[in-house]
Amino acid sequence: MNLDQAFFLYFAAMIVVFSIVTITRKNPVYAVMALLVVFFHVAGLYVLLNAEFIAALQVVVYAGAILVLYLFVLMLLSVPREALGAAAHRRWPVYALVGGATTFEIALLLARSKFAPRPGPYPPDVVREMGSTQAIGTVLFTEFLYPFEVISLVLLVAMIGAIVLTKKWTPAQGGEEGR
Amino acid sequence: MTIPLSWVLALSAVVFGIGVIGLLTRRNILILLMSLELILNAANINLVAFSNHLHSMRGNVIVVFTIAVAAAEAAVGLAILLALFRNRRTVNLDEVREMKG
Amino acid sequence: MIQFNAADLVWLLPEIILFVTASAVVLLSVIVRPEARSGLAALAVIGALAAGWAAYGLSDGNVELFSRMVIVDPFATYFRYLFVLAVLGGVLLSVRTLQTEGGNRSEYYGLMLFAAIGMMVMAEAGDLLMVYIGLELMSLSLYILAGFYRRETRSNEAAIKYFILGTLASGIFVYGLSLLYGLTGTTSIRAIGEIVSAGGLSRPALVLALAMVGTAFAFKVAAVPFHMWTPDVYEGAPTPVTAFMSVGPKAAGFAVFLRVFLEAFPAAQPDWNNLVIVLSILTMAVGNIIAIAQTSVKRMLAYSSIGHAGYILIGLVGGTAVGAGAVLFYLLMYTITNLGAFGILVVLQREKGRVETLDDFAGLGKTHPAAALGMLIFLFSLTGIPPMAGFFGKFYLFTAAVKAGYVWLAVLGVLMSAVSAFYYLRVVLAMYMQEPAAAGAGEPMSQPSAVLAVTIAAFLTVGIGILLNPLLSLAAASLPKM
Amino acid sequence: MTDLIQPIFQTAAWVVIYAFVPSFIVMNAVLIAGAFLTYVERKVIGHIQQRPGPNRVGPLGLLQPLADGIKLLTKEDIIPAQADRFVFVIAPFLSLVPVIMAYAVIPWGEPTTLMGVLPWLRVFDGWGYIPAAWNPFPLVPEKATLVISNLNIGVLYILGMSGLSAYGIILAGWGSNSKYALLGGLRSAAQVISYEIAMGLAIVGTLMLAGSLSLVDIVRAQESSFWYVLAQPLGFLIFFISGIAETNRAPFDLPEAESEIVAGFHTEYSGMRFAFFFMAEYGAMVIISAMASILYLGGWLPLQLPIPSALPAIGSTLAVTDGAVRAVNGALMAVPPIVWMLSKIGFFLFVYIWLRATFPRLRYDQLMHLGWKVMLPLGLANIFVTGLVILVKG
Repeated sequence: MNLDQAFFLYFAAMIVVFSIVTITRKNPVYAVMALLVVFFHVAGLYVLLNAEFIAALQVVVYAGAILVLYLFVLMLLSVPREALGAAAHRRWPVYALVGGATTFEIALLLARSKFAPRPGPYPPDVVREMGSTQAIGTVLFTEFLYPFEVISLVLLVAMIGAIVLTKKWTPAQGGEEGR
Repeated sequence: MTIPLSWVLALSAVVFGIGVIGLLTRRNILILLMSLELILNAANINLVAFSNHLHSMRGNVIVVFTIAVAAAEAAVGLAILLALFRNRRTVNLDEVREMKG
Repeated sequence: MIQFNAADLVWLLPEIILFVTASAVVLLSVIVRPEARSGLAALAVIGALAAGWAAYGLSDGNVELFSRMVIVDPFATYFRYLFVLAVLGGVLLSVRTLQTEGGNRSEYYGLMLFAAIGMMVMAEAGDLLMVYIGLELMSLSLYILAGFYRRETRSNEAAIKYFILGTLASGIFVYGLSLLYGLTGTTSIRAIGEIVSAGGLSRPALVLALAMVGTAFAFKVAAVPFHMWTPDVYEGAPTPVTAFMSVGPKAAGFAVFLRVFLEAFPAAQPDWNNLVIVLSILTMAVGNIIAIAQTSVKRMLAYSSIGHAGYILIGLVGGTAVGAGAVLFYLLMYTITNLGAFGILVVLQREKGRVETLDDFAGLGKTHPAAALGMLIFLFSLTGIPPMAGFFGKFYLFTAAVKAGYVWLAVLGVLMSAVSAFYYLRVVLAMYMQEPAAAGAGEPMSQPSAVLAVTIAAFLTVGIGILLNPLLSLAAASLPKM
Repeated sequence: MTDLIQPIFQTAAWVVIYAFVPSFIVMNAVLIAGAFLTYVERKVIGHIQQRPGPNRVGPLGLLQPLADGIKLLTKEDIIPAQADRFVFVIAPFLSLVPVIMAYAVIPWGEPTTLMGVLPWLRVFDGWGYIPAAWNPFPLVPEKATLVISNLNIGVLYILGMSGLSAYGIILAGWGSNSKYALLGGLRSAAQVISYEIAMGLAIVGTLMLAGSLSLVDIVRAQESSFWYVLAQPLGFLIFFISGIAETNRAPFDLPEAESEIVAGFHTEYSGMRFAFFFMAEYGAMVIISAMASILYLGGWLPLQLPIPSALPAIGSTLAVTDGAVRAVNGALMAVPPIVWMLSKIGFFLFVYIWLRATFPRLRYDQLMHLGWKVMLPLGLANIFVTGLVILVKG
């Protein structure tokens, strides 16, 4: 075992433990905090896998934006504390057991499968040399130009949607919903 | 000095599974949404690991897209949840049962 | 390295037109006075027609663009027409109900156009990433549309259910995509096809990846057992949205089904064939049988649309060209007919309250003979009674199954159609044999645009026989590369 | 066995030499500086308002921060009965830790030999007392860069850390279980998130010029051209204004608007926990100042006046000779880089305090309006124009 692997084991253990914490907390605020820990360790994992740009993205977008949004909505909902923790599904042990078994099987299947390397133009040394930011940027703005444009539409739609669905509604103005 | 690919794949499968289990067992919509984030993260871990393994940037670039999509999804999902909450005062999916059949 | 050529953008003209129109609609909806907002519907219709016209102008194209991200070929063109039809139907049906129920916020039309762009991106995708992004663009728009009547709890409920299950489906899709990427080192559909054909891949992982990708598509086309969202979402969403949602995403789902499974995995056909058969049988059976028990016509149509997904899946069995052609043809018939059937629900809508239950249809033949006749036409077509459009669709689907050597599956399809006749005809019976319910429920409001859409759909449904040959040859010419 | 121990030993040595020692120094320097910043702030504001400011403890009141610290440490630690204990306790840490972490990528000066210490450490290397495999000293370089870690994603790292500051605030508000705290927390989080976008957009212009995300490289790029404040005046303004909003300072200190919502998210906090929020705020101020210096004022680079003869248009009208300017430049060059860096930071900190003493607080809707409808579009326009210029110039 070498140092990278030791780090990996640490990250993996934390990710798994706090993922479980996330889905078992009664109070969503605690779930959000656990998920924050998960995201951080996933970011650490990305650094180990030579993708520090993705790691930064993970922290900036997932931890810094998406999860804050969750927390924000949680606060805005102003759910009474007692009502916050919606109970688990009635048959949750069954689901958990079946899900766990399936997960185990998939994990085993994937771990045993062979994924032959098909060496591409970006071996780890090259990536480390040029920095993953530049490597990703080069590919993103050449080969992936079109998806890059289309993804902006996805974000635009999300923006319109969030405004349309949540903008304060005032009582009828001229028989219609106010703007 | 590298991490075996199979370790990472096993990890991502476990995270994926935890997400799915969360989705199946919990009724609190906020936690359901968080489980969905776990599922997306599992896929992202896979993509980054394969990218490293295959010496190609494609996986990493796809992660950039999935993260963007995850942000869009979170915005829309939470907006829908807010609209629902304003009408029904609940975040429990079991209590959102107007339609049956 | 990419060879970016501005001239390549011409091939994307339909999407660009839709995007410009959608943006204009969204921007103008902030400026325009409430009473003038139906003008934006007109703008959306013009945009959709222009996009359709552009698609026609580009119909002889057969190109791959932007590092194989986009494929504009006859297959894509065929689906462009289909989505233009769907979005036209959706917009025309919405105009009046949006004013009464939907708060008259005309971003609605913009979102519908965005959804159509997403569908086109899916149908044109040359790369699994594009499938995913198109899927998300379409789905996000539809989640919002489903919850658009935000003061209605049923609309909220539909949106949240659609969102959670839809996002789960796309999450599963990305996971499957990541496995395919790991196995083949690429996400380009054609390149995956080449590598899978060459063989030597780890089979269990490949099957798992296939199953995950397939699951996501099955979710989108509402195939059993991934259909649980469908009835609630179709019932709860605004009716025009339901009409749009029951045709557009389904067609888009089948487009990628065809593209991905026939282009990337013909070599793995033995692996997925049986899965598709099981999926098809389950979908037909569950959709049609549960539909019998429904008292709400809207919900019944939701289950019936599940059943139709089952018929279409028959066309995929065997992975033959004839089957694919039949699927394309059937999707067109289904789009027209289903838009019409939901359109009748919209047309009958009153100032206060929707018309959804079976009781509402009692005696319709006497009170509103035209609407009843329209409903009769669409239901007959859905059942597959000649000479309606649905008959031809089913005919070619089942013929394809027989040709592929699955006679029993075709027989099962016919049997299921017989079952479906039972619940479709119940509506017909209610309309013509029962006495109208006591008056006082109010008259349907006047909806010229919706009536126009339904009338056109009715004429197409009846008269499709005349256009049969050109349409068939169009479908046949639009097959995906296999 | 040695296979395992040796790399672990060397890594441990590496961690101590490269991570622990510098982190320790920077962290303590920051905390002490933060404490004295409170003194400076009171003193400066005092003078602006024609008061003496703190002047009782020690000469000129210099020991005031120490007295404040002792007071806060010994104060009774109160946790409200209705509060969510865990969240309440952890929120101050969540607030402070990201701020301190952000210092990891801030470069303070040119690589130095630390006044000859480093080469001296390398001397041990040749003596042979320690087996080569166990020797940590080969890791010691000739010169140490004055940055804990020169990440090649430094800017993103800082943005990520500043994004995390919302957690401490929002959780403190929620955990206190008090209306004012919750409202203050929400306001503050909304503000931080809104202005972070404008800030990120403002930085992009600089990144496009420098072609790197590493803060060291950005300074180097300015060494070979000019300070980016000349090329990005708009970006600089947006960055600094957003920075003030991001740190919840006046005139954007709505979360703490005493007249409206008591003390905002830290209403319920007292003693050391309160001090943590305070330190986080001042630490963040220093970070923003350091970022402004690095991104726009050339970081540790000395100020250099233009040589008159190199400016034909106005050079002849000036009554100074090239020689005089060169002499001044030489004198400026002689000042150690770290002094330049610190004085630039000090300048920005002074501006911070100055603004607080001068401007009235914005209303909440004005704040949001400014962030979303002024800063954000301007930031986008800045990127667009910068891109255009780069494109035209090739």
